Amino acid sequence: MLYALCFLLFMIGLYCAVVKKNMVKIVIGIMVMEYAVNLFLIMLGYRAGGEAPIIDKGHLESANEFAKFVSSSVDPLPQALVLTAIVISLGSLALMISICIRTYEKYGTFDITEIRRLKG
Amino acid sequence: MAEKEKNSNGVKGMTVIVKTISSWVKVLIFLFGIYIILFGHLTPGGGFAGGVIVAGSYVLLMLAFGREFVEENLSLPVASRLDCLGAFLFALIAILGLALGGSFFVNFLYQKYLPGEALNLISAGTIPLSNIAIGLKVAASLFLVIFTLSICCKDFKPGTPVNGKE
Amino acid sequence: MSIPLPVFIAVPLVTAFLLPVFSGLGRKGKAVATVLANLVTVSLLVMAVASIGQFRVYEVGKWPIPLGINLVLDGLSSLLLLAISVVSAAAMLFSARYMEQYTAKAKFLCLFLLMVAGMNGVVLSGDIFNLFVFLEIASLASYALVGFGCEHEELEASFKYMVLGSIGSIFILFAVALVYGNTGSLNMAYISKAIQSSGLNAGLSFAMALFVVGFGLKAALVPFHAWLPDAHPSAPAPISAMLSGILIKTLGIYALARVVFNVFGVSVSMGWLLVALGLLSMVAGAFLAIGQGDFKRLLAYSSISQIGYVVLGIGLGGLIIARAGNSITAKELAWASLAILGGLFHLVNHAVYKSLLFLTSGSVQMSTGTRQLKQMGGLAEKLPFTRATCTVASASIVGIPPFSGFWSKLILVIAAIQAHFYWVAAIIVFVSLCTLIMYLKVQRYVFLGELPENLQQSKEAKNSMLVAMIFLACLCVLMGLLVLVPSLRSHILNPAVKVLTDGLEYSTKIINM
Amino acid sequence: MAIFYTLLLFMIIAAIIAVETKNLLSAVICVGAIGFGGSLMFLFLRAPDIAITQIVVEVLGLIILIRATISRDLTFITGDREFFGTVVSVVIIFVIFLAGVKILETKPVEEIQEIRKSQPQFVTLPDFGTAIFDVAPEAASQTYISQGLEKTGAANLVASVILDFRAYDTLGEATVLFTAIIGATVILRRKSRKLLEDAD
Repeated sequence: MLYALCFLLFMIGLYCAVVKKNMVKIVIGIMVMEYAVNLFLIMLGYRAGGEAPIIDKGHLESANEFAKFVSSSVDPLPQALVLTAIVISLGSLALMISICIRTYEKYGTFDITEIRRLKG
Repeated sequence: MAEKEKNSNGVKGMTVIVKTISSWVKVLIFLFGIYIILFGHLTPGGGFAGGVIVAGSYVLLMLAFGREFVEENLSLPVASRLDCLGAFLFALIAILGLALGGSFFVNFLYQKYLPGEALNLISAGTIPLSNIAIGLKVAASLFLVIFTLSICCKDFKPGTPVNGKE
Repeated sequence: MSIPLPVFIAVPLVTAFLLPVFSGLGRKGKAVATVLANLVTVSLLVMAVASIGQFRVYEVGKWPIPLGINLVLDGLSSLLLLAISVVSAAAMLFSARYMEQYTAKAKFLCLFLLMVAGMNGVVLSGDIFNLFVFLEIASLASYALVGFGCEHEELEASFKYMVLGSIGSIFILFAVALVYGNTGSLNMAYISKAIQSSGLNAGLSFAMALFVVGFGLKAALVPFHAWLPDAHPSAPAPISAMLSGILIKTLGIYALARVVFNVFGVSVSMGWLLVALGLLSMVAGAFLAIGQGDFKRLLAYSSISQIGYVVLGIGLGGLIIARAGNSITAKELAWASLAILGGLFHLVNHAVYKSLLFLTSGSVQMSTGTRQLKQMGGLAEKLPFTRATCTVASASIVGIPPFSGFWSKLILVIAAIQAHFYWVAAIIVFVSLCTLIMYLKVQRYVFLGELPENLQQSKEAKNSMLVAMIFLACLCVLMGLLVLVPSLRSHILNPAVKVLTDGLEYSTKIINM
Repeated sequence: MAIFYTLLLFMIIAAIIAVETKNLLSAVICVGAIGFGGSLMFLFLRAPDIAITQIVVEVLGLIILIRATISRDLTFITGDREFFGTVVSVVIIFVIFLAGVKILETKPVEEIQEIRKSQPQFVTLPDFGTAIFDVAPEAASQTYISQGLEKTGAANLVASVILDFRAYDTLGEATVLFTAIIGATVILRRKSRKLLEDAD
């Protein structure tokens, strides 16, 4: 059920990016989609009652402790992927916003229905 | 929010209280960012988070004192060079792996020269070095983008929108 | 001679990291940057030629898969690498002079090299998340390059392209997440192995659909093509050449073919879907192109139409293989190979002649200052070299016998007829006729007719631009040899075709390396 | 478990407000709310690295977004959308959502293992709270957890994955950021064209 809610978040973002006519709204829609995907990836790696995948002194004291860590640590791979994805989304956000600002300067509006020089 | 608005409309900086506090906090944020970068291989965080925090300390200064003040400390060309330097250092670590370890991105320090001791600051070979390079890169580039955006916003005069159908 | 595979990515990347430093150094710095960037593209071309016909797997950081990331160079990758490096070398040479009309040249060169590095990364990657990352590099660089002129149209086109491109990227990322959630692996060979032993479930099928939409958006196949006719004309000419010539193929077609054929395995419905998308793109692109009055927009629509041929060829091959299933006969395999050969050969041909056409359009635009066909005319005597190269490229794209386009279309028609898809063959011929009409229109309006008063001072393009155009024109004439000479075909095209016809054997080959 | 539902519902409500509000500034602030909700969620999902990164990236992202919306005279959206197009998109998106709910349904790990024992096949995602590598024995993550420290020397396993096992991805990611920043400075530059005569 949590996955489905996460998918709902994704769909809200998609709706916003496809339907809305305001450039900033479209950017917001894309950001919401990115949050949803990131959240989905992290949720895939979660283990109920798990620990963060960071080893500290306590875990290395005995083989038993370490085995307990191995059996309860959450999956580090999706976390690494999400770290990458977050930075990518930050980069594309910066680029997208700079395009928006320049377009606003040229046209004086954020409304894409008024920005129609190019015929689809 | 209102204060920020004032700033981006071209008023130089904020009130004295904000300025004093942010000049103190700035140092703390900066040091915290450095800590996050350096201990990225032992505790949560790492190059990205730390780099963004370091960039954040400069952004705070920019919001509180105005753009010109920050520009005296860290000018745009310098930030751009630092950005390139960080990216280049990270690529260099990869290439050193090829040269010294036999494959791209081999952790040659850990495997050959400096194994270090687990859970110590000096451990994990090239991982802390990569963290530093990425931290430098991320801090410089985010500072750069926010700075460029603020210049653009300032030059723009809201009263005179250029209409598309001129 | 074996070059470590990451060099293909590291060389342009490191150069790109260093280039912005030159932007503050005045005219001399700009000259050095230009020379450096050209050296990089030429050396990439040399390396790509040197690595033809090899099959290599490179484990980054010496971590065995699935722990680490691997780079794979097989027939398909080296074909694409060759195409990328040819087009980028020509476009880079062209931009040395052409980009003088814009500011911030060092940053342009930097973005150009980043785009090349991203495409090389996509082509060589053997890991699905890594493919996504490098796809993002190439896409982000292209968004910025489309808006490079910073005028009204450029910005609007760039925004449209960026929104659709980002949605495509997020779809791909979501599909990667679903694949990871179901198979627990990110390495393409391991995913493929898992799918072979365990089949598909609903989640993986949905991931497949997301991949098709995402890569379809990047490739501008017809229902997803809205951004292309704006983005490609708005970019500076060398970038239009890169985008139309190679970017949509690498990020769209290559990635789609790799995922469909080598990872998920092609099914009958997927084959039909690809055939349908291909036919739709061909017909719609051709009809829309005929009506255009803008030189570069016409070329852009024509790109959609030509991409359709490639997808059609690949899809037809996949359809034949999937329909036959395990009991595939030698005859059917030969048909499928022929169809895929046609598609891939058309991909390479189109890369060369469409980039040449965009370069000539840039040369025309530079000397006349307009892109409207109606405002030009009689440029044949003013721009003799541009005219000659444009004619060669048009003859190629239309499919006049000795030129390259003829051979790929012929192969596609033969394959369709052999496999009893007569109506497909008919559509291919029909679209070729439409293509003929649109390029006759280009010749008529641009080069023939009367020279308008205001274009009396038009000047021919200068040195480096000419060299680039003539280089590509020579390739257009000679490309036919790729299929006609058996030894060339068995070294360059056949290994690429074999990668796709072998399908899921990709995984066993890589895991057993 | 309840905490996840609460946070996710909070994020969804914030997203709906961000999508539907007419005031751009409140929309941007709602995006901030989604981001901070997400960051808390990451913390509870035992991903402190991501939580830290998300929260700092969120702050900077918000500053960038506010830069774009503030000091613009048009922070309110005027004009209505086409009604028909909206309804069609809502219907399409709702259908995809229903399909997605079906696709994302889960089963307990034991049940999946039981099914896979008789015949190797993919069933569904394992239930929330169980990792993929419990079902897929070949997954790399098991090795990352049990041998990551020994193989790379980094106690933070996420760091060992992003900077050693999958460092090549991170190079790509740093390059994406680099590309985006160069692209942004290119888009925002003052003067884009010059007369050709200057160049000769």
